[in-house]
Amino acid sequence: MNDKFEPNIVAFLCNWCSYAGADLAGTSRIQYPANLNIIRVMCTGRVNPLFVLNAFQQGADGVLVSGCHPGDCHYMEGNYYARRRFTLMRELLEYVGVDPRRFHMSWVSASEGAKWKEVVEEVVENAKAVGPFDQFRRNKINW
Amino acid sequence: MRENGNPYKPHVASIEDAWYETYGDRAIKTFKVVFDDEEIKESWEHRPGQCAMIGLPGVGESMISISSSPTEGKFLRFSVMRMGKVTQALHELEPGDKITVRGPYGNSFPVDEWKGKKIITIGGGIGQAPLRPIIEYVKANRADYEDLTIIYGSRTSGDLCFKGELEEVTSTDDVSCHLSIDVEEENWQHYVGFVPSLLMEVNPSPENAIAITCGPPIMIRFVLENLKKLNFEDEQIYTTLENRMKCGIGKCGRCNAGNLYVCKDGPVFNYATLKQVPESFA
Amino acid sequence: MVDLDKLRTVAKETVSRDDVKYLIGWSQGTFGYRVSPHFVKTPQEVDSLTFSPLCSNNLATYLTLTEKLPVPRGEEPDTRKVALMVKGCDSRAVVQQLIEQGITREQVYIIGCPCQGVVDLQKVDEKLGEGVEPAQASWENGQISFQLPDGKTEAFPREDVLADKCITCRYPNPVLSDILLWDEVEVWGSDDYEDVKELDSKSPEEKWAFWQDKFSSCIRCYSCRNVCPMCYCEDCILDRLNPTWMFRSNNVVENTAFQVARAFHLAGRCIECGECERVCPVDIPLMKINRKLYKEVREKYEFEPGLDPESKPLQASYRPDDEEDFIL
Amino acid sequence: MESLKLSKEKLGDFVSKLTDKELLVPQKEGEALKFAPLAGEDMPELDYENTSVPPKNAVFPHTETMLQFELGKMDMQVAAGDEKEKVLLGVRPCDARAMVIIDNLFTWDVDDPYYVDKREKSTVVGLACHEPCSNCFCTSVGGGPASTEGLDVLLTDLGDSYLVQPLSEKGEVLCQAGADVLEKASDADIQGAEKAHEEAANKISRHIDTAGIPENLPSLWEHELWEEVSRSCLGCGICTFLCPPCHCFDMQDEVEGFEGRRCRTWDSCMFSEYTMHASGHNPRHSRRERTRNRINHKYSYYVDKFDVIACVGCGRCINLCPVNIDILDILSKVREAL
Amino acid sequence: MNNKPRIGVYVCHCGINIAKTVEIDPVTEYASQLPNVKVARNYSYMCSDPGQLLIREDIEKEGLNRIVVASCSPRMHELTFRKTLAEAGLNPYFLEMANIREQCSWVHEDVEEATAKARKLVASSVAKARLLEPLEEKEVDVEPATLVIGGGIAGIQAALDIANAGFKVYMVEKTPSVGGTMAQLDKTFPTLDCSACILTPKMVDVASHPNIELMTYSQVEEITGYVGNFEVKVRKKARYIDMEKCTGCGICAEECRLKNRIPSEFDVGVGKRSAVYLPFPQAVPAKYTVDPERCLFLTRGKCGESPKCADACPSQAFDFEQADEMVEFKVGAVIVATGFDVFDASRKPEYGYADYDNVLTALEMERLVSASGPTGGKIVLGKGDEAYTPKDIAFIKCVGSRDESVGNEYCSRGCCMYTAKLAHLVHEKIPDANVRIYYMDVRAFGKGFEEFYDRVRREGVRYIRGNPSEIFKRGDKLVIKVEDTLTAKALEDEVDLVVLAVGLEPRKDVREIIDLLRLSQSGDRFFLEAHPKLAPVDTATDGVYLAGCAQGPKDIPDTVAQAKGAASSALILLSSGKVKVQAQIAIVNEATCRSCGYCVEICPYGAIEMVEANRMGHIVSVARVNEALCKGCGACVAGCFSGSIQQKSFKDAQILPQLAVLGVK
Ligand SMILES: Cc1cc2nc3c(=O)[nH]c(=O)nc-3n(C[C@H](O)[C@H](O)[C@H](O)COP(=O)(O)OP(=O)(O)OC[C@H]3O[C@@H](n4cnc5c(N)ncnc54)[C@H](O)[C@@H]3O)c2cc1C
Ligand SMILES: Cc1cc2nc3c(=O)[nH]c(=O)nc-3n(C[C@H](O)[C@H](O)[C@H](O)COP(=O)(O)OP(=O)(O)OC[C@H]3O[C@@H](n4cnc5c(N)ncnc54)[C@H](O)[C@@H]3O)c2cc1C
Ligand code: SF4
Ligand code: SF4
Ligand code: SF4
Ligand code: SF4
Ligand code: SF4
Ligand code: SF4
Repeated sequence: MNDKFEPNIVAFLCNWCSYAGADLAGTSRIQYPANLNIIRVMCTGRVNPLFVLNAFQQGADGVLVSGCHPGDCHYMEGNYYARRRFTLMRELLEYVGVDPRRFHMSWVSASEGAKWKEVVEEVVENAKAVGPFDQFRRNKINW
Repeated sequence: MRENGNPYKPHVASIEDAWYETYGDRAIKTFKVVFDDEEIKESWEHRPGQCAMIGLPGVGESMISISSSPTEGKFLRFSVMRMGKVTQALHELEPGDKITVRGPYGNSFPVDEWKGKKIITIGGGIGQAPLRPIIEYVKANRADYEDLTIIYGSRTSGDLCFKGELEEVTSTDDVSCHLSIDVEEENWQHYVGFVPSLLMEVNPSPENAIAITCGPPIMIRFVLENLKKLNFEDEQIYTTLENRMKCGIGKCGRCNAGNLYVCKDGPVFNYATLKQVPESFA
Repeated sequence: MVDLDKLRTVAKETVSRDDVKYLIGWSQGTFGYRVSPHFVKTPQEVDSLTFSPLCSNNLATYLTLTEKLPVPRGEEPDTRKVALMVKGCDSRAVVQQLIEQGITREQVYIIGCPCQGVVDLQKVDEKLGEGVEPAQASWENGQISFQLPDGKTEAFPREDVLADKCITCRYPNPVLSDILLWDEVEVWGSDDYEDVKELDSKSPEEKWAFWQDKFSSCIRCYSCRNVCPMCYCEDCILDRLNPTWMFRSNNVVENTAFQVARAFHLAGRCIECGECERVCPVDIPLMKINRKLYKEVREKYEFEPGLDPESKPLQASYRPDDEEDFIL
Repeated sequence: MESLKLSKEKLGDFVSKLTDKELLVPQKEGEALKFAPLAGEDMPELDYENTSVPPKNAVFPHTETMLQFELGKMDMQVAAGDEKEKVLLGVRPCDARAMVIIDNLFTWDVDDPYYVDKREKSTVVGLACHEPCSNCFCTSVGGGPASTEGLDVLLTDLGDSYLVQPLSEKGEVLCQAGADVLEKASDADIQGAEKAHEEAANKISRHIDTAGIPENLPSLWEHELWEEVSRSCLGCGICTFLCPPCHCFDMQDEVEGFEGRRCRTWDSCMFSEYTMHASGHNPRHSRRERTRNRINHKYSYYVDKFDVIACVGCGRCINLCPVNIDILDILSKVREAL
Repeated sequence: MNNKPRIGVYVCHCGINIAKTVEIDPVTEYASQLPNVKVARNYSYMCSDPGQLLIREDIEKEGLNRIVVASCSPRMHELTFRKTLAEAGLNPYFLEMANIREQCSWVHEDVEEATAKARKLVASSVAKARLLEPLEEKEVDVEPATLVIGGGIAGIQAALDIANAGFKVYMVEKTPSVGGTMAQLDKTFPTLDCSACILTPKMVDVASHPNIELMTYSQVEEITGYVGNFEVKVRKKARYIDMEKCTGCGICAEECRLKNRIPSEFDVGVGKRSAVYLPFPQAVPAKYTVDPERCLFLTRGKCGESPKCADACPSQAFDFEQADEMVEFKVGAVIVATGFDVFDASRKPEYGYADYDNVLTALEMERLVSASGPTGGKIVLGKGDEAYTPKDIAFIKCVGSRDESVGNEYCSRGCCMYTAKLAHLVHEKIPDANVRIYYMDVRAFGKGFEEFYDRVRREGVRYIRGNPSEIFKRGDKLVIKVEDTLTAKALEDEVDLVVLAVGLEPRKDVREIIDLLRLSQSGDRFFLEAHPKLAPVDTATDGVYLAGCAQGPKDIPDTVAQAKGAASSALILLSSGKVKVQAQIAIVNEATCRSCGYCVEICPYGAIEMVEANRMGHIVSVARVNEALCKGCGACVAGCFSGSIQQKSFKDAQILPQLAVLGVK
């Protein structure tokens, strides 16, 4: 693959665990790749699986949804719903030929700054390995 | 082929002035706009009753009646009620901002034919917008016409469009203006009730008169009934239709009422014509 | 078995009831082996009702599709029951609608028609050609026999002409009904989702190519959506403008997004009636995508939609121990 | 103009002469037949019943960018048109007639530049029908299996060759380009073709007498037949999207990042949003009104405006309507009611 | 009104924290070019007073109506800047933050990359800011009263604390007396104080406290409303005795034709009672109750010539016509203290509880050793002549706890210690007894527990590690079949009495409470707390708190501690008098809602209900969000296929444009 390729990744983080975990990575000055564009939501339960489709259409090469570990959801159940929804969405995307390395979900708690780095690295590496996702990009359509 | 005279390509115009006519969920805001291109500004011609597609790139376009009369000057006025995507975006605009305009579209009121006649306008809510240019036109060519009677009503006094203007008009001698609101309000000097009943109250004589009505479909229906009670002939009654339209030039298909294309055969219709079309008041 | 006299008698009784608005069944179509949905309001109209291997239409759609015309002020809306003829698959649509409260049990009178499978008209066309004269078909001992316009009959083994969904059908008997018209039929089908597995085993590139080829021909007529008994949003987000999820533009990217989104919205809700695929004018194999999710839902969550009116919707429930092997 | 002949073997050679143009021929996509650009060395395959998607796509595509702009800027640029001219090969006479029918609308009063541009840049090579489909009724609405309206060239299958009849200037030009592979047609060829045309016309099995319908259709406005024939309608876009003379469209602004375009897309009078006013009021609020409008529009309003029925009898809406709503059935009910 | 967005973007240097890795000027410049941005500035410390002043001044001078601050994490300063906006007269929710410190400058070294990322984050915030809407921070009044359900020690403690703080308490107890399980105990571990001695005074307090309205023999029928404003309906069951008149003399019970014929609930069947009864001598209120299921007069309409009890009553308190009474009242908070049930030992048939009289549960044993129990505290088995004192006594622990086969994987947290306690009491009463305890583990985690366990062992109680597989009868004796897992020897132990240390289980009728209050259950089927660590007494339903064993098995000290926690939570609510309602909550577009009810199922807080709405003359059901209950998680939003329910500040229409910007390369 092209070494120069820097994937564009959209990450949806829940406010209470993963966003806080990413903040912790910051306060601990843990370094990780700069490919992520983070959108904060209150809970992974808020993340509509159709956002993933839309993100790809709008130019993302990969998407990450990250929230609290099961049982730790600030709203008790939000991440359980998210898990079900994204399990299905992921299966579906894979089935229509979207490489599974383009979509990830993770549980990162507020204390897991180090895990956040690992997650980011894995997501970025995966997206790099599959390359740009031009086929699903709107502005690549020849009008 | 595509470039020259492409009817879909709009002109750019600047908003010189903008103000709210009414407030609330479905506020009405009036814009006074002037074309940026001098040439267009000079060559643009429209007649009372015509409308234009105004829009914003990235949002879309809406068909809006030109609510100013050509006699008022080299500018256009649009009074826009906030309804959906486009009108909402338009409401955000302020003097200095720009919009796109294409048109003018549709037929117009046969103001020449009407010379020497009494003119009665009967409007409801935003329906006063297409009637305003006739009023202004008649006022500007006062000698050509007999009495001008304005009948206009809305739900509350806060929903009356062009209220200041209309209240001023009352004081001039040869124009009579009758305003109404649906339900009683404090400090309201005028009629209380629906427009069709106000019409009966005013009781205009059909003799040498032309009645023009515009407003919500249900109001139009009752106004027509009442005009008939007042012995107006079909030919003396005009109305405008506002079906949904996208292209404005008779291509996109949706605005038809029976075999009439509102964008080209209308929006102004004589009741005699309209009566033939069962779909028009559905 | 299929007893048209019984069907008509029951229909007659049903439409005569005061609490029934109308009955929806099937009748002979205008040409070839077509059948049309038939709305019966008076006992006189029951004679054209029929039930045969041609009755593919899932009439449950009409329970939610019926337009609610504005009720003039002062008048009461007609809230009487709609009587509905259902096959096994159709009944599951009704059940799923009940689960989702799209309708209530009081609103519908269900007339169950145990079914031996309906035909795929394309398969029939290939064998017999599409005729103009209205013609009929019936089940006969594991075969389906067609009455040709010239009076002759021709029969084929069931497997040759049945719709794919019927070959794998596991619920040929209505799962819920107020009255069953005849004895339940024996379940013949089983489903191992071979077609899904086969596609699933391909590489992402192959799958992408496969679907892009299919989706590119979608003309966005929304027939698949409109015919679907589970697609009953009055204002579908897939063509709503504000916010815009998908452009109206017809190109493979927007089409893909449309199809994936629709399939997702049907996960755990699609009852495999196959109507979407049947109606698609450009023959996109929509069931292949619906069945994928059906399979996943069945395997992962031991859930099948449209069976138990008391069950909770799949996407509105969870189990703390749901599978999560892909989560980092 | 002189009739010519093209041996089927040489069809490929003929096509290869047209490389400066984009060649659209019927092709299978999945199960669906539609006109699509011919790829590379592929041979055109003309042995088919009519395509399920009509060739109107080529002149009136489902989606077309009209204007382009940068977000935040006011001036809008007219989108560039196709560079290459097109040749549509194997168009059935009904579909070609349909183009003539929509020409009326798109050039009514003002020209629609996008349509006219595409229309002018395409040459339509028709193929006379030998085996009309079971639901064709072109002969009832002013067409026929060998109608030449809207065609630049008509091909008639003569077994191992085609009779090639240039019908317009564009057609002539096209034949000249392929002159090396074309032969002169004999009288026998021409007679054979005529006979085939006649036989085909006789094979059409569905008919409707349209006399009096255009004038009187609106008088059935409140007739119960509309309710009856529309009850099972799904309100989908099949019957209109696939109808060759249907031409309605929607216009939308689509923004991507900071770039935008105003484009038009097919719209259908059978969709409920089609006439919905912003206020929520809908003049055609149910499928009864919409079905009534569809039939009235085709068989009365259009006739009123342009003196031609906006239906070419191709039978697509009959074949493909998922719930067997059959325009001929509706028309025969209309007949009864008149 | 919808004003045109006029956005101010403020990029913070954060000293060098941001400025070192993110090039501030280009980012500011870029921001100023974005649609609708009127002002873009940067400053060394945006959160400082001068920084905030900058924003306030611009709001006034430039007429800004949306603010984007690109600085540190919103988790740090969102509230700070919201205040800034509010001070300048702008709705505080017109703020959007771009986190270019924690998630940008601190985690990236490459200046170019970090700057590019900062640009995108700012653009994304601007895209969202354009579409922000003003939100209202609503408050609702709190009814200064609390409902306590359950009159065990947990309920009693919570009620007293709240009442003492000066607030009204309604206590609803299902049985005729308060006291709960603790009243049944003899002594309590590890201190061995007498249960009745410490509990009874509290029971009396509850009954006499001017702020407490005690409703025994009652049940909650319906609770509607939401935090601060619950409407409660309670059914006071007919006792057939006029509470005013009854003096608790007990003559009626003596006269009852069924005297000593009915197993006593309080004595867990070990003792007997009449059809008119006082559950136990110290019962509060000390009023008698007629058991409607047993009383001959009530069940058959006839009891001899006339009911002897009624005839005997000196105060003529009987009223067989009495009907259930419904009471309605309003409270601001609810405490659920419904306690537990002991495990039904017959669900482990191998232990022969149902078959052999000399297999007892620990609770039965408590009654047996209790001085106020049926035997006056003597440990005797058998009746009349056959009565004997057991010598060989075995306890089996973890019956119904830590046992997957019965569906209880949890530890009941009390059995180890109460077994030790009972063993001790046995020793005390039968000094020559031979006591052994079969156990899996001994968990002596509490204060003084390990010491107590040691003491009991020193007293001669034998602990044998093993999980008995079977109990059967051999002659007069019971045989316990067990493998000693320490010595790996199979044993057959012959004993006179087996005591099963039954675990604690959720109440059989938990569902009723769940339905009343929309509570959830955790995996162990006890009520689910809002957060296992940080909100152990709260529930998903605001204003509803848990106390005691209702939330999970625990001993008395823990129960009391938690009851006090619940009381303090309720008091915080009551004394503030108002509750703030979340602003970023869900809202339904009733015009497009398709009645599917998914959101209702999904909402963890029961904040959504289906209501009827009129759609052009048709009655349809649509979702409606209770603003006081919604916590703003958005789970319902992503589950709504028709997009009809949206979360304010996180609407689809606000998030999608953020995606559009991120794709810009
Ligand atoms: C001749 C004429 C003159 C007029 N004069 C005036 C005037 O002077 N002043 C005035 O205020 N108005 C006037 N109108 C009405 C004005 O055109 C509409 O109110 C305006 O177009 C509404 O547009 P919008 O984008 O704001 O609403 P939209 O957002 O377009 O529409 C609002 C609603 O319509 C529906 N909708 C819109 N587009 C679609 C679509 N593509 N698909 C599905 N559903 C859709 C949606 O349900 C939406 O909720 C006139 C109309 C006509 C025809
Ligand atoms: C055999 C045994 C021995 C024990 N020994 C000790 C010991 O020595 N030391 C120690 O610290 N702990 C001991 N415990 C634990 C102790 O009993 C509990 O910690 C304590 O009783 C818990 O009190 P509670 O108020 O939560 O529940 P409970 O005592 O169960 O009280 C709950 C009350 O709520 C009422 N109620 C239930 N449902 C409803 C309803 N729907 N409506 C109205 N009212 C309702 C019940 O009738 C009951 O009065 C022992 C437990 C057992 C089983
Ligand atoms: S998606 Fe297709 S198969 Fe599934 S329920 Fe809808 S129409 Fe039937
Ligand atoms: S029916 Fe077929 S063509 Fe029509 S929208 Fe559905 S998939 Fe597309
Ligand atoms: S008539 Fe048939 S094809 Fe046309 S909209 Fe109705 S269902 Fe669709
Ligand atoms: S209306 Fe039907 S038959 Fe007529 S042209 Fe259109 S698709 Fe063909
Ligand atoms: S999920 Fe959406 S459509 Fe369904 S009830 Fe809730 S708001 Fe309405
Ligand atoms: S946002 Fe969360 S708490 Fe609020 S109604 Fe929706 S699911 Fe319930």
